[in-house]
Amino acid sequence: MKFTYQINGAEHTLTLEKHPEGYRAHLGTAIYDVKLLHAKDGQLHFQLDETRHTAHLAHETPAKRWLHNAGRTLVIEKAATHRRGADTAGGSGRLTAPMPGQVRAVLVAVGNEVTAGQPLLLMEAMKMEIRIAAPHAGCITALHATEGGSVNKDDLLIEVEEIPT
Amino acid sequence: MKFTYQINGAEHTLTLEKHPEGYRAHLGTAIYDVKLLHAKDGQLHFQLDETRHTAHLAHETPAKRWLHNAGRTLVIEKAATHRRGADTAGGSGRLTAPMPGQVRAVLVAVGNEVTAGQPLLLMEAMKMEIRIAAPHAGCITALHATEGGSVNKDDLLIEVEEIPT
Amino acid sequence: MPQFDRVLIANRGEIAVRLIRACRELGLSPVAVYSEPDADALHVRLADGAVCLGPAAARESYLDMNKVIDAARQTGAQAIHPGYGFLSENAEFARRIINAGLVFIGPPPEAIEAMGDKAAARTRMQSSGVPVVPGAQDLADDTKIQQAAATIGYPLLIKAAAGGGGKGMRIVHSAADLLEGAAAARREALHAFGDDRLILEKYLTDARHIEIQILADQHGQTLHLFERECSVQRRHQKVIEEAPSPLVDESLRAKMGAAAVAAAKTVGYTNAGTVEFIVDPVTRDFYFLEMNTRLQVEHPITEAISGLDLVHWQFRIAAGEALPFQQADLTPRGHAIECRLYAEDPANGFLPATGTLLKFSTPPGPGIRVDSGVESGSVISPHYDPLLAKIIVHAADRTAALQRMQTTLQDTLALGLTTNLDFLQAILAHPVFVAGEATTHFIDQHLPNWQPAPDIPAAAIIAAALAELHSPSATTHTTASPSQDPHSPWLRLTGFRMGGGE
Amino acid sequence: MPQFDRVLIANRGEIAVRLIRACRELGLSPVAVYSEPDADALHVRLADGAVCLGPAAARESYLDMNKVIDAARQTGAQAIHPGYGFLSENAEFARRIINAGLVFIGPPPEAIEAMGDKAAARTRMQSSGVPVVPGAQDLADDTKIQQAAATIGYPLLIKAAAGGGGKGMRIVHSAADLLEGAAAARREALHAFGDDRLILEKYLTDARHIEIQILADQHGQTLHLFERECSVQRRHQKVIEEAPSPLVDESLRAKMGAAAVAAAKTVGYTNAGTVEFIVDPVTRDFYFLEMNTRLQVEHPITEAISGLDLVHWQFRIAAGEALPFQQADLTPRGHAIECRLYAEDPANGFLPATGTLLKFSTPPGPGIRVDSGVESGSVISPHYDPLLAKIIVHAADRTAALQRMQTTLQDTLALGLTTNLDFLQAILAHPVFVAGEATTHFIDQHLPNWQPAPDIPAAAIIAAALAELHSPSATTHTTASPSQDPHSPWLRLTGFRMGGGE
Repeated sequence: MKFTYQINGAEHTLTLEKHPEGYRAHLGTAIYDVKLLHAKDGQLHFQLDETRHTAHLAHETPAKRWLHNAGRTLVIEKAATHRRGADTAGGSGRLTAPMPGQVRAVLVAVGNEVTAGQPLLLMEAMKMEIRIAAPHAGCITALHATEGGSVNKDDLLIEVEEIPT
Repeated sequence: MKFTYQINGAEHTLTLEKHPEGYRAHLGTAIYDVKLLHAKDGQLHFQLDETRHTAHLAHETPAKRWLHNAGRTLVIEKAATHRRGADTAGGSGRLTAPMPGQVRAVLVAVGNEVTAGQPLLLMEAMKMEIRIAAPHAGCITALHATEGGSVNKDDLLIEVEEIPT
Repeated sequence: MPQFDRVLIANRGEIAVRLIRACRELGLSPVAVYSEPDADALHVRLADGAVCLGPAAARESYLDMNKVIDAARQTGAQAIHPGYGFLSENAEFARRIINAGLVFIGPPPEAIEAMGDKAAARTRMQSSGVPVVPGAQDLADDTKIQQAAATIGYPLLIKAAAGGGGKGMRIVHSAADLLEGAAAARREALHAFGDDRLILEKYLTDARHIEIQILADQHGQTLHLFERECSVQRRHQKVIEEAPSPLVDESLRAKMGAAAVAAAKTVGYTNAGTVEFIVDPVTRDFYFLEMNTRLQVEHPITEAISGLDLVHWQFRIAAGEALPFQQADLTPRGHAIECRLYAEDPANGFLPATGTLLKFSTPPGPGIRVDSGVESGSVISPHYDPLLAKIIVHAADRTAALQRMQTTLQDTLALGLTTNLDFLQAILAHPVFVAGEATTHFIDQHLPNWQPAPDIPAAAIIAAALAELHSPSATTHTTASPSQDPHSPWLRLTGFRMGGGE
Repeated sequence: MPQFDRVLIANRGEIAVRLIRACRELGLSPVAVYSEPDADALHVRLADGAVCLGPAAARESYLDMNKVIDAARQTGAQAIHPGYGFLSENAEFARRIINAGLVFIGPPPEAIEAMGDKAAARTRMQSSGVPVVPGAQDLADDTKIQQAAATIGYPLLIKAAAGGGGKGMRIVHSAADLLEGAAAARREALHAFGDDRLILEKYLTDARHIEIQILADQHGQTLHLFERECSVQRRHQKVIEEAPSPLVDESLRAKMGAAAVAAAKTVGYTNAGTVEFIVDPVTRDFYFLEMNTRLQVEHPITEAISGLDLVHWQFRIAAGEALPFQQADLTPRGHAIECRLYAEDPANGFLPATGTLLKFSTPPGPGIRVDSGVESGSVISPHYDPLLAKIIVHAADRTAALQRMQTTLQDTLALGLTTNLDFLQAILAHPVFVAGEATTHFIDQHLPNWQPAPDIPAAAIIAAALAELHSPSATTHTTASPSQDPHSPWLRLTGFRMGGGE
């Protein structure tokens, strides 16, 4: 059985073969004997060769799991579904809300020329001011946000078209 | 809707009527306005008249629930199923194991006459010696336990027949 | 404790939970308030009564003085504890409570006012002989700001005169950024405090943020409970605090303590409060920054090393009790550290994170305390502070406390949304922090572009596959939250609620 | 700490969990051992490695010295911590560990031996000037026992000469019950210790059980960490302990501390140990009872008031570290109480209870510590001790500690089997206990036939009905333990296990 995951932006492929005592895992060039010892309440207790390990898992979606192991928290996505995330992020000039919040100030108007890093819009969320800045120099081609308005995560706020220099 | 429960050996009957805001509860002569506010993970949060209450519940069997409310732990059994418990307890002269354990010593033999309170058998469970004593004066009519043997809860150990004095 | 037996807790989250539990210990009946999205929050479920204040926006709920005071009247509460944030440093709120015949669990309104205006407080401290950071106040327009900035020099700090808690605060590194920074600070200040006056202060690079806890009764006794060091900050928000400070020795402690007591006495302070100082680690000179006229987020570390319960004392002082000990009776014991678990992404500019906390748990054990307002299943909304929980450890010395915190963080589960849990561990393992030498620039200097370690343990990848392999239900995607109880009646009863949010 | 970096924990339950966590803090790798029914126990899941010792019966698993020492060899552990109970006071076990070239985390075998024989220890203490309870040892037969009993008078206590922990112990109130009591004590002693010698002691009615914690390094320094009072007992098992004792003042503390240090030094004691005394509350005379040559169940309350981690010090002393403080540096701070949560029925002769702990949780908060080996879903078998968890609180004074314990117990959930949770609350609320006047007869005298309060709160009955009403799944009876995670792969995967218990 082959498993491919996206973790922290990198792809990891693992194969597991059934064994009388459990599984044999191939990960890159490494090989491990795997024994599942205990599985309950989202907690996995298993043995790799001679060492015991514990992992805790929770599913945010069927394809996106949160995993805790040895003090680290990881987001593990099934590789097939990961591409969808890249699509919705929008082009580099399509600026979206990084989180839900309120629009405090729109600092530019359609037609304005802006420089890379110039603040375009200020949001407030969780009592913090969040600054949406131009990713590159360009021209504002569309504004989708109004001051005082509420926005959801990934809502399109502003479009900036690159001007060839 | 009528509910009858056995709690600590006493029977409690409650009726609930549906109301626009929740329920009206009748318990003896008392009447309460009941609003269920939150129910999740075995936790109930509700309002009786103007006061908020919390209860935690866990089912041991469909008819036997453990309930925690205001610092107290209660076992609540549906009244209909409770009688079964009384049957299995055996007659007063049929002595059963109060819990699982090992028989350490059988102190009497069939035919022995015993006095009320006389130790008949010693069990050990959880590192404690548990003494099974005669509930009344009588004669040992049957022995179902052997020294060193394991017994389960409610296993019949010894039968004592009352001798009319 | 006479005077009151029912207390309204005018707050939410971990501090509301902590205050409600303290009420129970003191035999007081706690009443909660909540905004609509908080109807099922932990603090609401723990209280004897609860009043809905209104919609999510804090201005229409937790910040609405009339609604809060009405809630107290309506539920028969005779006292109000404001917690921190929200209305806790609002003198008008305190005054209205007192005028309504209720007890405000905090300092007199005059003391809040005197310290709340950072500009006036600077002046007052200067005249009382408490050293203040070089700076300027009463800056009417951009020209005045430019002039003052030229005198002070760069980098400098723009602060809201009315503010606190990092809001309306900006560091400016050069004259070119001065006016945009001032404009942003004004906007935030106006929004947060309804007052856009600013002050400028020299920004001390490589300085330490060290604060002194004050406890003052209504009978003239003002004591300090030693210092807390809070140098590890991001965006002017504290991340890790410890007590005692690795920088402070007994002699500096006595000097800073005396200055803090003097500052508190100058404004007639009573109840618990904190005097914040900035300390030059080389010269050990210290400068008054501001006084927080309320309970601090990081009060647990002082409780650990002092053996005193600050919240209990807040209630007891408000009820008129005299402190039964003297300064000489108080000595710090051991070392305490607090880590703030935030719903935020430290690898992405500390962007706040929202979502459902699918699983949350912390390990038990000696010397571990967790103050939390969330639990598995809590929904973290964008409306309020991203603080999920405070993880506090206490041990015999700093080395043991660091070890204890590391193991505690390693065993903490916070799954379902991005938190700073891994980042906290990176700070704790950093040699500069371990050496006790972190300044307020520590994160910017030493962990400026922190990213999670790129190597993924084999065990984690194998665990993911094992989970998939043995998961008949992994493809069913439901939002129901099943119970821990195998026979639970709510196994399929998602978010069931009747008549909530009255 | 050189000498060892991998430690075998030769125990189970809450103490194994506590020891494993301490190893993590000290950078040591913990290895667990377990019997077959404990294969999935918490202590096994927390360790780096784990070795199955054998079947449920302790003699074939946790009490089997060869298997335990082999497990250490097999996993590369260089040290063994015995915890309490099981092999912890077995001199031969300690000696075999040392002979195998491993480190025993505890006192020298000679000290265990000297104190383990209660008869010899009595004699030794008498000759060292430590007062002992009037009594007799070396009782060869029933005649000798009858003669000694006549001299001592009734009531008297029969104890196993080799024993401890309440096993083989009987109170006898009259000559008529003497020989049956002695026979029962002999049976229990033989079964528990393989040695049926008995001693008799005068049974002091209305006495207090007060013990002194000892810490001794390998460099000649022996210190005491004040007293613990453990008078509240049932069947000679402690139920509630507190420190300091409400009976003990500074002068008595100094005298008892000095006697305990003398007792420890007499036998060349090192590491942590406890000297138990019985104290006459009127005269304040104290008598040596025995020395427990191991960590005690109730060590956390001493940790709370001393600020020292006893388990850390056990490891550090065993590694050869010298104690860096003197007796004069140690002072108790605040007040600590421990309640033992037992799976037992206090309304039915304290009969142990077994079953599945369907739900277990304790509240977080300042000054609360819970040492537990169980969690929701744990199966409590009849094989081992009924101790589920220890609930420990620490506060500034005894009144605050009592309040804190009451609220903590009120918010503790232990559903699925009978526990003493309600009984503990009854003790804490009893005026005699509140007054600090409970003797070792407190439960017998004041709560002899305790039953749960007969009145059932309306809220409880209504809650039961609400649960039934909104429970589509209440009639499905399954033994599966569903996950807290809404998308869990194990929702229907009950007790799934592969290759466990190698």
